Amino acid sequence: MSQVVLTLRASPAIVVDCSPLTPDRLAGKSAATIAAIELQSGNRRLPAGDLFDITGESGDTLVIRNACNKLDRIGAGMNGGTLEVEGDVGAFLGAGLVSGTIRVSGGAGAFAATGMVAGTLHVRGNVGDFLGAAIAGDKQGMLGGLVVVDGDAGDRVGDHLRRGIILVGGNAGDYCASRMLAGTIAVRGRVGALPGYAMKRGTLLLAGAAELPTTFNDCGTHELMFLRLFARHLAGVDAAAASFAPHGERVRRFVGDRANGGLGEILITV
Amino acid sequence: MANRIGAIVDHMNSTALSRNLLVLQDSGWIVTTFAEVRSRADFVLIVGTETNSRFPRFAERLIDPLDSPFSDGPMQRSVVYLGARPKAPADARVLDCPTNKLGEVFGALRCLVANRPLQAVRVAGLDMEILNGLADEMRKAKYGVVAWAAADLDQPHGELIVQSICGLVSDLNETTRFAGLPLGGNDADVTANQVTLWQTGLPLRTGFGRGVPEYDAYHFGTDRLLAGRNADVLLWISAFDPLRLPPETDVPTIVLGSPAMRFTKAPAVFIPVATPGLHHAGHFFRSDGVMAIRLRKLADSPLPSVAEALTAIEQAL
Amino acid sequence: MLIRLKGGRIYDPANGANGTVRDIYIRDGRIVADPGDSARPDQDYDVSGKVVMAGAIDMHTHIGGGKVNIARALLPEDHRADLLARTELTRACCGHAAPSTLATGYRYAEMGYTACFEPALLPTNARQAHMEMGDVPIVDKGGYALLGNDDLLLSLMREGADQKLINDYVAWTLDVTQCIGIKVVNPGGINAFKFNARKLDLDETSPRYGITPRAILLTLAQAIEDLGVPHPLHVHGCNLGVPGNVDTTLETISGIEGLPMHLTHIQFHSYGTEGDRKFSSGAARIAEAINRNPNISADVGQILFGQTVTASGDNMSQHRNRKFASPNKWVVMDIECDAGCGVVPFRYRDQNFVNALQWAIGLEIFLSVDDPWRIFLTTDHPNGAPFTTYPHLIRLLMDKTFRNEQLARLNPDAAAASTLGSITREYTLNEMAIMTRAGPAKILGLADRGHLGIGAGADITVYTDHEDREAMFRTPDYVFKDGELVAKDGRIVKVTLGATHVVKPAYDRGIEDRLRPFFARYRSTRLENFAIDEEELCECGSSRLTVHQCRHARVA
Amino acid sequence: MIINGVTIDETFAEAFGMRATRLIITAANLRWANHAANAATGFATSVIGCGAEAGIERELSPDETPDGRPGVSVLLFAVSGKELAKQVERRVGQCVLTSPTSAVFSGCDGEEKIALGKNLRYFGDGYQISKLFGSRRYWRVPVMDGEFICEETTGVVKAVGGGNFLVLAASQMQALLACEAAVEAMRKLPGVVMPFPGGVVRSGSKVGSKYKALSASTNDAFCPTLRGIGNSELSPETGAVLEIVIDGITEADIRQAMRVGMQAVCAIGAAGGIQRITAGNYGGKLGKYHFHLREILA
Repeated sequence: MSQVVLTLRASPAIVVDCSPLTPDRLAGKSAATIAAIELQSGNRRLPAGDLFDITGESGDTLVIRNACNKLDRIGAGMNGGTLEVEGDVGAFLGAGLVSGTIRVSGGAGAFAATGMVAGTLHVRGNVGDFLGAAIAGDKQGMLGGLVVVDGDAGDRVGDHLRRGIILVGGNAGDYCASRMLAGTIAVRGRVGALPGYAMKRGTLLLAGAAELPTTFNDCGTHELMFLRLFARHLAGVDAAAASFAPHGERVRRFVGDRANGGLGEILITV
Repeated sequence: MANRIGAIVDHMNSTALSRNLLVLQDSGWIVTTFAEVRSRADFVLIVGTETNSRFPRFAERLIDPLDSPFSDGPMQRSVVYLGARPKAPADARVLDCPTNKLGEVFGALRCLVANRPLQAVRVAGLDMEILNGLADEMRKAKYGVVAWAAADLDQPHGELIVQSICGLVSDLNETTRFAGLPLGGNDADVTANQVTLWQTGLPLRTGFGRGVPEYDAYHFGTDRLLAGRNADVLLWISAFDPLRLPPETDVPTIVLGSPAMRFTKAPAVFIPVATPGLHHAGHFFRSDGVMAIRLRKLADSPLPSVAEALTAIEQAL
Repeated sequence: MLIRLKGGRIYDPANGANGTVRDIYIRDGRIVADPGDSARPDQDYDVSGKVVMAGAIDMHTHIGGGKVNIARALLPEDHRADLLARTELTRACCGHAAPSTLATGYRYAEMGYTACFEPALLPTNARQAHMEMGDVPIVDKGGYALLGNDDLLLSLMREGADQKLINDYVAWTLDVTQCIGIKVVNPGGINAFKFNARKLDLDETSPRYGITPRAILLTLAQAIEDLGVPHPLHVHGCNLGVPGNVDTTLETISGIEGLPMHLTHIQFHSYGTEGDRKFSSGAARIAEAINRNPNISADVGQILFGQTVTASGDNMSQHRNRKFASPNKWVVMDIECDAGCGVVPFRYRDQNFVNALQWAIGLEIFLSVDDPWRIFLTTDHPNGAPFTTYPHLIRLLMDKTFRNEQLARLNPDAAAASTLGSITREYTLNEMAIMTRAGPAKILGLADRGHLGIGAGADITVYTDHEDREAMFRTPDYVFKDGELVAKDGRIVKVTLGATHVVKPAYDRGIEDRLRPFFARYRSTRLENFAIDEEELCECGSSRLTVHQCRHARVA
Repeated sequence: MIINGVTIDETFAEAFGMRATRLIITAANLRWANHAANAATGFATSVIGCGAEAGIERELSPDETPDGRPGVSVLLFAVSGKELAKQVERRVGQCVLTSPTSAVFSGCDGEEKIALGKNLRYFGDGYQISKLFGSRRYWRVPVMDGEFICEETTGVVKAVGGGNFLVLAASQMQALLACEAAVEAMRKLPGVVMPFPGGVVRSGSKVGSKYKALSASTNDAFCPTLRGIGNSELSPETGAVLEIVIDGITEADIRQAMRVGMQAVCAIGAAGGIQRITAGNYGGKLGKYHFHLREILA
């Protein structure tokens, strides 16, 4: 399988918008053509060739090596193919991802998977705040697809989440699932303060006890069969975060946020 | 000038300001202005701890006077303070609760107002019965007001508290009239936001690096830009208040400021400027974002205004 | 400098030119007589075969002031999707539903518009409105001050103040807010909403004051008449958007007792309750009433499909409309014992029965009012649609085939419920020049605008006569503002500042003694800080103040 | 053709195009899955009077069901996708949603989709919850024993209805025993159901009737008690005739089921009183599918 490999030479001074560099957008382009693509960095535009060594042959896989947290918008709007990143990345990883798979060996900044429509995003390290959340003004965050984070996630995971699945293998920060509209978030580690704040609908699945807002009501402990469907759906996902099923279908169900009449659920495995 | 050089525009207070702005952008709100509060409000809930010290004339001008064009005798006005040991008059009704629990308190009030049963018996240390009484009072108010200063809700994601306040206000308007009153306007923060909005279509934290306006409420905050070293120059403007010094940073800093500024670390460039409303005319938006006040020139100054200084810089570019 | 536009076909209804071929001469920003063969033009534009009209005038467009800025704040997602890049001449900004002031000026000028009137200028918020309008480049501006829900006027009426006193208050308001007309929005209703009323019919008495909307309208219309303000009272009536409000509107027309009155965005006030869905067109009855009552004029407030935002002083109606907010976010404000405001984003959908019928109702009104001098082309920007849709709307009015094609795409029940398909009228270029130039200038009392006669300001738009009227009106060949070429082929070539148009009826300054105590006690600003003078207006970006004559100034 | 003393007529079964779906009904145990499935496929013998023809295809082990519980797969057939949708919604709503511990899933991908939980969800009165896993949407409807889980839609496929053969035997019991054996064998096969009670039908019908209101009436040519009158197809030794009707997803499914069924009948053979196997048709003019008995058994 042919692939293009972009190796970052040195960390840029100001964040660089890497959204033009996706496998679908680079399809059929020569190394010279790719090198000439201009990338926005602050108020300047830099040719990709100034930042990256470009090798390989255009195919449906793009590899970015030696990446760092100054590379923003990696895989943003990508539609098809596989994007492998070795290293850390900056903000807006996989924003608006339409289809395809993005894998990052390191961590990612804020607003990863915002506006993501479908596809798979897998981050081995930690991610910043607002994973799968909406940017200011948007009423809906992530719209679909699967996000897996092996490490920790920051605050406001899935704020305004509209659809899709977010799995966090480590801990999640404060206000996890805030203002969530639908979809499913599962956190294997701990969550910070006030999970589910202003939640409307959707499911937040937690492996352990959490300090819930007082505006969630306890609906008791139940065996919920849909969790089996969930586990089976995740059967092929290669991540600890995906193995929620062994915790079983027996959960304590809290419903809220009643403050805004929400019927979201926080399920805590027992 | 930002348009010309591709800079990002932010305000020193915009972390606080954005607590309101993010709510406006997400759900909107029902709000009112000073004269309505003074003349109409029969119930006022003041949220936060520092309202009276931040806005010393707030109570004196708006809360204390009980004459109203709409009542034939003195008005009845209930005033309740809510927050972490709020600085309130000695005889005031005070509900003490930590700032980080305010969102839950408003959440519980929303449940009570809408008759949605809650299991909790205490919220943020407040008995549900007290909150129930408060909710009842709010429902019975003819024109209720909740006032808050975003600067007081100083914690990460403070906008979620503001959103709860606004949600409660909106619920109450199903049956009676109620309004929020956001307090702010210091250091021309509201003014800067208004002008940025109307000229570009987007609020503060808008950048021009791409040749088009680009708004990023999160990454374009000054602190974050400096911490991530994603800016190579900081231009700090503070013509009103000599105490508002630029943040300590090793990013080269240019200051357009009051000549009274005293720096611990000298900026790369310091251009003393005149004070609006003292040395030259200008405009200033009051807290509610409706009333713009004309600032008049009262005295001469040899110093340039900020606008003159910026124009000169731009022409020299 | 002498400029000649050579050989154009002139559509200048105010001066009786209907496609007449002649040259136009411009000197020092004004249209001048043919200087004779000896004069050599410094600039010569060959516009032979092209259509030449005065610059267009939008007499009702929300381009500045608090509610527009709230709309901007509310919709970053809408603005992000319509970005205008920086050029050598123009600045980076955003357009669409609530465009920035800069984008507003650029885009109006590019479409051949040279004057815009902000119809809802809250006296309390006048300073902001003028600051914003000052930042709308190129085009001239003016505003209508809102009265009729302010506690001051209602108090005066309740006390039985005589008309003379009220006239002074109205004239004072025009003076200190630097406006050209008076508008009333949901008379008494916005005020009643503050007392928790949710509707106020024409003959319902308001809480606290016990005054009816009918009385407020009559009082203000009489004031306008007595003061000789050219623009009739600009009325946004009761029950906006409520099915059945056609009856209220007809009552409003007869209730004004022959005084001049301009009914704004009348489309939103022309709804019946017939049919299965209890929503029907009242357009025919409205058009008939306008045709029969020469004291009445109207602008339409056409809706066009897509995302927009509704911004209105009518917070009573807007609070009701919050349920239709799309996206679901909205702002309602009570303002300073003066007025209110409500901002609700809206997406009009062509497959939605009500929206589709609203579209048809607007067009039915346009096409059923006989006198183009009394009906005006507006979308009530941005309430019915952004002003950038005007060329499309013009094509709908001038091209029956195109109109019927569009009609066929709508919700079929709505199309069936409308008579639009049977209307064969097509507006002519001359009628379009009346509706968008000569008519607005006449009804606003702008003596030197909206026409191409000798002495007129040289606001001129030159179009290529194109069968596709949308293409024609979207991209004029040349746009001149005060004699300067500001846009060419739909691109800005020069950025200028526009003037502010006002009227200054005479009044007794003694009124201030009456108002001062109310300001001091109940308002949060002193009377002295309320007034805006010419110097301040120019600081805000206006090129100059243009004072228009009142018909007959009654000296105090 | 004679097999083990049984004459196979030179004739064919005539079958029709139908629309079908497969549902997987699961429950806490097989017993309750069967209760729900039996009820949902009950009163579904003929589209003429029931709107649908349906039956249990087979039982499923836990590792064959989406939720890992025991279940059964059922097939439902109707004359059109629209009618099928109506029947599925009504039957699942009344018989599966109501049945303790049940859940129901699509067992059929077809491009055309009909509602399964899409409208039934409203039983949840606003408390229903949607879950989208991959491309499948499930509804969780709160009910008194927990949650009823129901997939949003199920696929519709083109199918074949009305495969059949008739067993002619010396006595009623001999005919019945042979048919029981045939049905037992046929039920092991995928893709088919025998929609009549026990899989066997005694009221074979012909088109038309002397009564104008009726479009079909008893198949007098195969009624042993009418042997002496008119045009009987029965020889004097034949004491009873029973029919097995088969609906299947594909033509091949029906062919295979008929083969297995007829072979089971033939295995009993003349020794068991079986005389003849024939099939019902309308002269080949009405149905698109013809199953020639001898070809099938060749």
